[in-house]
Amino acid sequence: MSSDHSEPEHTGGEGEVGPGLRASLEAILLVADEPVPVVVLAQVLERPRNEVAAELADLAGEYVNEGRGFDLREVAGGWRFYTREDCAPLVERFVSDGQEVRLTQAALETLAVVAYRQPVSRVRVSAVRGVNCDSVMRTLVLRGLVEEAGTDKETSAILYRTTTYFLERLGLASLEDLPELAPFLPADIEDIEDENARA
Amino acid sequence: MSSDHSEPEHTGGEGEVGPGLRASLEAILLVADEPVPVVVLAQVLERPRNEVAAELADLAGEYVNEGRGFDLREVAGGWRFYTREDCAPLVERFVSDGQEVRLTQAALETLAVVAYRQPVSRVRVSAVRGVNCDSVMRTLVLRGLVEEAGTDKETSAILYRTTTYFLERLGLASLEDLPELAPFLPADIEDIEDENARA
Amino acid sequence: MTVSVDDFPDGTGALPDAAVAAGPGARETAGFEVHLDVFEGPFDLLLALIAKHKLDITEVALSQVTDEFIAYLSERSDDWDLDQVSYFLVVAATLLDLKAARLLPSGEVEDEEDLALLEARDLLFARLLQYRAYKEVAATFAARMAAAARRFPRRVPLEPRFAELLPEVLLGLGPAEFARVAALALAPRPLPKVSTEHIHAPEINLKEHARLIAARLAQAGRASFRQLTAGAAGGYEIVATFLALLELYREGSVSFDQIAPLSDLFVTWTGNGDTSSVNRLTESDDE
Repeated sequence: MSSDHSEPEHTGGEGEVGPGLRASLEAILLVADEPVPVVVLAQVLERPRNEVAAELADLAGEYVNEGRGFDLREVAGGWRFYTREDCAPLVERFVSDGQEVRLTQAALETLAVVAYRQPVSRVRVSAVRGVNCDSVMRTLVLRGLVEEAGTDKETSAILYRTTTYFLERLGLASLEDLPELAPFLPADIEDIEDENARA
Repeated sequence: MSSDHSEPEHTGGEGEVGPGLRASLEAILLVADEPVPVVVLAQVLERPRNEVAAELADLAGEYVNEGRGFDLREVAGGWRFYTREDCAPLVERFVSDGQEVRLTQAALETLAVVAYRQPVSRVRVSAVRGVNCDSVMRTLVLRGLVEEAGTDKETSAILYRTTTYFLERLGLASLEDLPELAPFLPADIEDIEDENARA
Repeated sequence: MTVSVDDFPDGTGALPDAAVAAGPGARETAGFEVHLDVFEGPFDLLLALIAKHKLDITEVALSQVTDEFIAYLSERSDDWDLDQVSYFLVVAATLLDLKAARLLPSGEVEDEEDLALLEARDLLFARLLQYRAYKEVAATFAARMAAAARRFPRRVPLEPRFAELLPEVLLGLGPAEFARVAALALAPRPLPKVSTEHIHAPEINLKEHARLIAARLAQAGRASFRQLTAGAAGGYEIVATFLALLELYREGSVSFDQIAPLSDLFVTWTGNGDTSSVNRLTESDDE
């Protein structure tokens, strides 16, 4: 997609052709959960690498000049948003002041499936639960309850397992101490529904 | 604690008193993984709530005016960074997570009844919809849109309510922002439902 | 008198409420129009008119509406909209109840039973309206979700220097409860089933019912509709029988004959169809 021909799918009627390079970079980096290499950004945006690199450097400088609370830094071969250094004490206070986080039912179920089926891919967990679990899995990783455990040899999907922190939170010494499932498995599906209703 | 005395934990030695309110808000919201209520921000920053709220609104307006790729929005009771709407096609290309699955008509209707009648039992929701909603309700719980909220004192049926994630999915600041139910709904509908629920 | 959409200049002006009521439902039933003596237009508008007392339910030939709906679906045998079908079934069953209540003498209330019937009728009205209100708002939910999905929230792991400061996660349950959650999550889920359980009738499985009817006919060779529906548990089962027969007819598995209008309708098994579309009738949207 080159930016110089008109693109009918964009709505802006004032000669706009969608978000500019700068806004596009900001949007992508906002959701990136690890440093993004220039080459990846150039691919997604279909722009030359040097143009993207120059724009990133410009943006980073702009944030510093404007005294923003975040800046863009190139770390480990990629670009990422970081909090500004002198905001660190406030950020620390914010992070440590947070209240204990209670997991949602959806997160708890996903965690349970991972615990008893590990190592397991997101696709399999989603299949077991019948709903997409990508965002819940991400939360569990963020909370340190679940971590990546290599990739599946056949599908090369990322596998997940529970962490030692998970065991701590459940008060268990090791995974072997997880209770057997058998006594909790209902005889048939009707019973499951009933238990759901009672639970 | 008032904000006019000097705060020793700030590092800047050149007569600076640390980052301003604006930069502090940006830094904190950058690390937040869920909407942050104004009251929490006010606490961490030790500033009056209305001052924080005004600054957030200013900041949000500024991002829009500058045509940034992100903006600040108040959703589900708090503030959070979001990508700008017209960057969606690019961000979708970049984000690897599966897209949120569209809900079926049955699920949407059940969700609507729960949203307006919460906390509410499955029997009552079924009565409104005229069809059994057990499996749909389970799907909504699995998707994290609905959660259990105790039991009815009289019937001891499980009650359900919508979650914060529901507000996020709808882009609502709070339940009060739910659209009005159709005005032609008869006034005595509550009684009808009660009769249904008891039947 | 025939009411039709064309009678209202822009389809909305003359009947704002009805038009509003027709709005969201029209999303699924957009294509389905009924052509009756008393009304021609979208199915949803028909409902709105009945709800607003602009049209008398007793004048609406529900069997004809059902006929048209089956024909409408048959034209689209490749892209069934199951939501639309279940919506139609729910509404049709409600209308049937409503009509039954209406057809009973209601001039004088003689005993408790009559009174109960009258109340039931009002209840049905209110329920229909209420259901439509939620249906309407459900459509705005879908729109809002679609709009909100175009914005992505920031949700990334903390910079390592802050990560260890995170507060504890509260699991809020012990190992045994955790195992119970796992057992429930890992147990095979019940197969999705079509939500045919109308509030007034015990649940009826359309597929099973269609097979049952086919089996009965195959054995008996010929039976009247009256015989086939004798002992039906409720209006809903009669509707199910009717739907099953129409589907069998479409496949060429049965033929109909009727000596005179309003006399018994006889069904004869011709048995040369396959039952694949009866099977299709019954797949579920209940997920």
